[in-house]
Amino acid sequence: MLVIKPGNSGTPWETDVNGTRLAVGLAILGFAQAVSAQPADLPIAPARTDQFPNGFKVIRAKDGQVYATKDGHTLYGMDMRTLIAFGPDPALYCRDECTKVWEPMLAPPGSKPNIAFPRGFGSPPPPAGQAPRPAAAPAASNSDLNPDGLYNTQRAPDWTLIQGASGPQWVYKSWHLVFTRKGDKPGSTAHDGADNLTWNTLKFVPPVPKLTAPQSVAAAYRDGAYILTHKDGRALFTGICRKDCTDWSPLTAPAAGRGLGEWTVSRSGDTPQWLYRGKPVYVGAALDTPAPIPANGKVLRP
Amino acid sequence: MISQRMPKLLAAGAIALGAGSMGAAPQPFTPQAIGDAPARSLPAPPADGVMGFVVSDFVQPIVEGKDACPDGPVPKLREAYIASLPAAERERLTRKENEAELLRAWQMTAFGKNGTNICSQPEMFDRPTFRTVQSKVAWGLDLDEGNATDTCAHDTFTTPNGQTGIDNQEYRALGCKLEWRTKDGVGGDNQIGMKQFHNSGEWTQVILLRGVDSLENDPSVEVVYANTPDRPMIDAKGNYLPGITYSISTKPPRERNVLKGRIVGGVLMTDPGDIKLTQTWGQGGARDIRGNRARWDYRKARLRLEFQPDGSLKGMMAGYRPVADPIISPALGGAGSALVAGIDCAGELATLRKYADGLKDPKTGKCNGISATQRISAVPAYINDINQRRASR
Amino acid sequence: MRRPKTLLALSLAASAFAFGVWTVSADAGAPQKPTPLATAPLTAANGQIVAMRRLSESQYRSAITDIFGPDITVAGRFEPVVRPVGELIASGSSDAAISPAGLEQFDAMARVIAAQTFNEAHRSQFSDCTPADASAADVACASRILAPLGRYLFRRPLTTEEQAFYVKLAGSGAGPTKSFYKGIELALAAMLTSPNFLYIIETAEPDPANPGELRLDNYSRATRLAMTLWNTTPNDMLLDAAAAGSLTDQAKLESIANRMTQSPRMEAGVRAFFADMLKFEKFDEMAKDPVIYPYFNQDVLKALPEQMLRTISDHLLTRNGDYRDLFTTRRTFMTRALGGIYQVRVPVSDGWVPYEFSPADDRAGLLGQAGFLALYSHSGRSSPTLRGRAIRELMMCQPVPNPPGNVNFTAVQDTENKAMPTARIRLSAHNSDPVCAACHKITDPPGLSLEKFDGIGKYRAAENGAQIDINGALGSAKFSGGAGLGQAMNASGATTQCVASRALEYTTGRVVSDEALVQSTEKAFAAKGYGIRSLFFQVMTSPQNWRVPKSAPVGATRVSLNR
Amino acid sequence: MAYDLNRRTALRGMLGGAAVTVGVPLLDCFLDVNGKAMAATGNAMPIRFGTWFWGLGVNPTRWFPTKPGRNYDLPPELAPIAPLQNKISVFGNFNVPLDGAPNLPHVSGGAAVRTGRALTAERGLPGESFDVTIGDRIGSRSRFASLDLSATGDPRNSLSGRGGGNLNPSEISAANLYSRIFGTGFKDPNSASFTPDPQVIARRSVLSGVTEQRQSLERAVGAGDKAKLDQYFTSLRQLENQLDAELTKPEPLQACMVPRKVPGLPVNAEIENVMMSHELMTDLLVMALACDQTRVFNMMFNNGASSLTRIGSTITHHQLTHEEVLDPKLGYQPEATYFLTKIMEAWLYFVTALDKVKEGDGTLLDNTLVFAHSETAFAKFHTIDCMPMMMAGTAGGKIKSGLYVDGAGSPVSRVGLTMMQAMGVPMDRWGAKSMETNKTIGEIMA
Repeated sequence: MLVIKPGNSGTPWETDVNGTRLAVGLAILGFAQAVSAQPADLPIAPARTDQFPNGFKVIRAKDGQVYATKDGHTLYGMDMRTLIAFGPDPALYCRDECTKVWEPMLAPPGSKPNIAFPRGFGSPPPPAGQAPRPAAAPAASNSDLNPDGLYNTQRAPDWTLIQGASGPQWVYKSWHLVFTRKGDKPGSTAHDGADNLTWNTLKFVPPVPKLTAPQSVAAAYRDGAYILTHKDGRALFTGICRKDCTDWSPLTAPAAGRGLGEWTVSRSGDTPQWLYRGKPVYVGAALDTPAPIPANGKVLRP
Repeated sequence: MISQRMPKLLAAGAIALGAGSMGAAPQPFTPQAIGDAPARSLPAPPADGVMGFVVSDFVQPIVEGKDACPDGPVPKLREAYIASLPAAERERLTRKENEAELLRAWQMTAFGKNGTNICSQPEMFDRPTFRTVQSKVAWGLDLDEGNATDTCAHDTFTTPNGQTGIDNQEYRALGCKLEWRTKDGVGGDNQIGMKQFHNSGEWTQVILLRGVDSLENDPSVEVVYANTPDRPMIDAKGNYLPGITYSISTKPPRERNVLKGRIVGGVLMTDPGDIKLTQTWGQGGARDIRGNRARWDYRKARLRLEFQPDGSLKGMMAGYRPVADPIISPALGGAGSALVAGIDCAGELATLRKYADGLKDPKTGKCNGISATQRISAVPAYINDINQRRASR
Repeated sequence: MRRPKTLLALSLAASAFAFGVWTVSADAGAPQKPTPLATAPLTAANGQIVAMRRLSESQYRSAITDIFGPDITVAGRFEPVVRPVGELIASGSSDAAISPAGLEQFDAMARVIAAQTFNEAHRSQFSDCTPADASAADVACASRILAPLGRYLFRRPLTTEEQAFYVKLAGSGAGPTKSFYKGIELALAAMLTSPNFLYIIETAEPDPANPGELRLDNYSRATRLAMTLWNTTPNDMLLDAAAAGSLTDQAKLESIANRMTQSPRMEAGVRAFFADMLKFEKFDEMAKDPVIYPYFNQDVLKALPEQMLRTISDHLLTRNGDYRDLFTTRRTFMTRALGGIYQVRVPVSDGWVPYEFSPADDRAGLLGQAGFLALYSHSGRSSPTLRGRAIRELMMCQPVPNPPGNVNFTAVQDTENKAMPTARIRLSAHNSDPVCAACHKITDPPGLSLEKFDGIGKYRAAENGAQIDINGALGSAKFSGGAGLGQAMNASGATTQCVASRALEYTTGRVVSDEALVQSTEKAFAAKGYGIRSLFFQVMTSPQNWRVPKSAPVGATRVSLNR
Repeated sequence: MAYDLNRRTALRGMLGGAAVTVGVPLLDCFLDVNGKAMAATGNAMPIRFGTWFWGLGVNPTRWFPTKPGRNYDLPPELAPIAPLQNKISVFGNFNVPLDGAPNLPHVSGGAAVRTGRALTAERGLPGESFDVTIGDRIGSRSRFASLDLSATGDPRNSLSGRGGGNLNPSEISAANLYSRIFGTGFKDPNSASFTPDPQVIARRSVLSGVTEQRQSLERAVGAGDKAKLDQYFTSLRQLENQLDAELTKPEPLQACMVPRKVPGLPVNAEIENVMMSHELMTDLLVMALACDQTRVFNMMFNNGASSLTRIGSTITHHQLTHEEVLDPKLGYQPEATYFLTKIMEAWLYFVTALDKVKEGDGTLLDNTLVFAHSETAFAKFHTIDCMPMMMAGTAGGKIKSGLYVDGAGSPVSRVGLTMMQAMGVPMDRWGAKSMETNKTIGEIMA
């Protein structure tokens, strides 16, 4: 049968094929949004905690850290959002042919599913006399659980359990049904992105560190570790500038400030400036520019 | 951006559905828009032979008129259900007091066994094919030049300005949908909707020409057809302003088609090749939050673009689309597409299959592609190609 | 014409309101009788008030940012300081009062700032003590928190009485609200609404060099240096120098002025100075007809003044350029939005990139930039007269009288009239009236050379299909086009003398009437190759400028027209 | 009441004398600052603010006026407001530039109008909605911080909140609304005892402290700066007046009376029903305002993707806007447009109800600012580049009404900024990215 691969081509459904907007209402839109808490082809978000199920570990693969089984087989997530067209419940997609190459990571015996793939207009209209469902307003729910007692995909913890084709199975970040690739060598990530982003290695991004720092400071994950940045995405760095220091603009501190954790205020310069662990902090260019910090600048790490 | 385009857009929209059109609404589809270049003097190309354009119009062209769909438009699910009923039952159900029952009844036709529905799983539903375009006139190009081996049997069209052997089966299959043309045979919602969509800046395409020595005749021109994340600048009437800079996208969805072409008599035609354009949603960087990509995927495709005295381009793109592409969007919408928009995805897919005329699978002998055409207009712009961007200070 | 300022002894202690406050019992019951603090003696503890200058909006903002950090937001509407005709806003600030509407806003802003500063997220940063009981007053802790804040906000240490007063306020606030920090918040808000913060209060002391005369004292100098050169409140370096009396020591003053004029923070000062000199407040009410000028939009409007300021600071500071070349340089900066106006390729989608016009563009210096050309045009058409007048008044300090009330402008305004397709033709018709001609021959000749740039500064080859004659003149100089005008401006001594006199006015908050002073300042300016840093160094270090004039100046600086 | 009158009068006397020396021009300021309401008595009438939302926009060519200023033209779909045109302003050509975010149908538009920001993947609101910001300023001490109502029976239908996922839920039943306002806990403002806000007492004591130093200062300053100090203290005095007003037992509210209980209604989205429960809720809200139980409100007539239907019909307003083909002759969708006509009738009812209540020398409407808006311009295509918006009332003389304002494509956030400033929120710029603005709408600022 034809399996339409949204990852390959397809539009958010509330347009018709020519891009003419034909909305079907918030019930569906809510669904569309839920499904897209994060785009299928954007990187996996940082882990909520560094806790994860027994039997899994984190290994270093060629492009960053990934989750793996105890014996080092890389975990793959089957992105259910790319399989909507398969049927009402993409969690059941991997059967027969699929299971020949993909090994589902089943939950420990006796455990119950606590999440399900969100359904939009999944069912026929209500019987006579019953009012049609009201279109859901934005922010329909502020709770972690849906009325059905299952996790709200927007607010679920990192690791949940879903009813898969072979029984209760691990899901990472609400969308990625967890498998390993049969016959793969430990540490291999050969099938990352297979079938138009349906199969992706589960990249491990450590939880965002808790900072005691000025309000203007944030943390960003770069090359396998967190660095300190300006809230607006510009790089922070330290070092000593000998000449043409135009790119060395100080991270300004409140003159009346008393410092904060490892951060102190220096008033010796023209501008009150933050010191981090005693070193003067400067603001560079945006992280995604070719040279965010000057050659002799040093990045700051939490 | 200062712009009063809205009221005009809709004013024009309304008019477009009645008589001609103006302002931001689709231009009335006159032959000279994409017909043969009439003799006229064209400006000399810039010394460096590089010319940039931003695409201001990108939509399936229709030839207006009632003769195309003499039996009227393709019925929506509701109408189709009513039509399927015996006269007496039809009379009963369409009475006001039975409206609720009718609604439930036709909506049931959108659902199948164990939660399947007509748009998410069109394959699992057996629906009649659509009414198709009956007239012999359509816009498009002769893609197979009559003698290709990898096509399937199909009729051809003639353009309003007399070009024959036109392959445009998508138009034949879907040209009677209400989104394509109204009951009265004039441009349907697509014409307005697509323009509005592009004007909103959500999806902007650019065309970059290199090695242009003459706008009249040039045996070899490089054509880059790509996406840009930059929003168009538009005047109070909804027209794109010339002389604005656009940078070709460096991050996904990055689509950059490089084609070879030649100019003959003021008309640029590219050699057959694949053209892929990923449709983006929302303006600026954080696009397409739904996690699904819409890609306009044209195989063996050609651009036919005419240089206009005012420096703009008018023309079209034609090629073979994978046969299921046109219903991807409602398919993703699932039941909602059927219930609210009344779209019969299964019938649509069946129709597309029936009229598929290209991309023949040598093994099965089945055609998996359908010939299709987009109308294109573009205005002069400065285009930064991917290697031409410099860091901002 | 301003009243002469009589100098009266005034204790800043007094101006700081050391007095009794109401004590309100915690149960919000009836207030008891006030318990007055010792009122301060009316001695000239900190010298004598010789000027009170309203803090400008940008000075207020940068002061708050410097003192409390960039994440404390200043949200409010500032009562504008009125610009006296032909003068700088800086002069207006010496006369600016605060209306009820204005104070209501300052009060609201103060409360918003104070609330942020002592909210959960920030309070630890601004207090190095914790109250014995967070729900009650704590005199010791309050003093430790408020004293340093007072020093920054009033730009001098608090007097004992002031400190006692604000600590007392904190206490009387903590009572009814049952919160130590609410009390501190109220005290801080009171400081922020005090005249000592909202006004730059310049005080003077006897001038040993000129017996019987006065000179600004150290803290007033610290503030003037900071506000003029960096457009912000004095930092610790300056406050310490003032405490040490270094700012009345010529040698030390010069080394500090030198450090400050060389600092990157000088850019803020130079931007504020030119924004005032070039009347950038007019950009706030600039409007263009979107049908006539489709390329004009909000992004463009935002970018126009910024492009001029970037050109100015790049040329005068980054490149240490000659001020006169500001009228000829083809270097500037672009954004994608501006690319439409100039019809040029811009290599980036966001932000600014350096750009250099080609000679063929005929865009020379500031006068060739869309910001100037659009600001001095009407909403639907260009105006050689407005442009010429701005050149005369802003760049050359040559005031042009307003037109008489009863003039008939139809000839100039009717751009539809086929018989008179260009502005030049319309103006000559209009100038058949000798009354008009008198002024127009001062303004129009320079303005007409820019006629190839329309009402938003976009190039046009023709007007109403007619050729545009861009010959122009400035005094005796005859030329063609923007480049020619730039050359003539560059050669006219009036521009450098004008900027020198403006620098003096900007610094002192008074129009400088003393021609000799302007001359000598310009000489020093010239000697240093017309570098802006050296101009302000000169202004800041010449003892004459620290002396308090015996009487107020008269009228605006005049520079003869036929230079 | 917690205040020492003699002391205050004494203080007044002294300052009254001083104020005269300041000169005439300043006296004008007294009135301007506080608006008409306060000028009458020294004691301000409460100023209220509220929103009135409707879903699915309009047929722009048949709704927006073309003639800016007073006595604007009334196209067919706007015609219902004719009776109160002089008290209603209409806003056209205000754009919602979404740079950086997709146009989420029926969601992005409304959220942008309320927050000046573009909605991203999160649900709810991208920032604090201005009705909440205004509530913090004017509604903090009334019994209800705000009353949020939904006439279509969907409690989740709301555009009011602090941002993020949380929205203030709406009251959906007129009967419940009655007991919430007039049931237990209702304090008749005309009988209830009055306790002033401790924070205001504290601020008042700061000001009086400052003021006491006036004379010693005036003695010490030279003539040139004396004028400035005079005005400074006159201004300070104004602030004191306002605080005094807040510390004084308010004038009795003549219009306030407890209404009769309301019947229970079926809660559903049938237009006939919705009209009825909207009228009931409106009447109760009007009394809640007249009795100063709240000073902020949000009325949602229908929801963004409107689930309105007609009795005996199950197809929704929203479905119609998409399914019903534009009638080429009419140029609009007749069926869908039926609902818009009802919506405009409901809006007129709402404004009229406020205007019927006499208050001070005007009406309740005069002391209120009601902002009405939708979430799309033209629903069929989800256009949001010309949001339909209206304002009724003058907020006690701070806003001019009865105008058509053409925004010329400038960002919609200008409207929110203007209203927040009119309601006394200290704010000079508002919104994010292309919607960040510091330009208020001068035409309507009194």
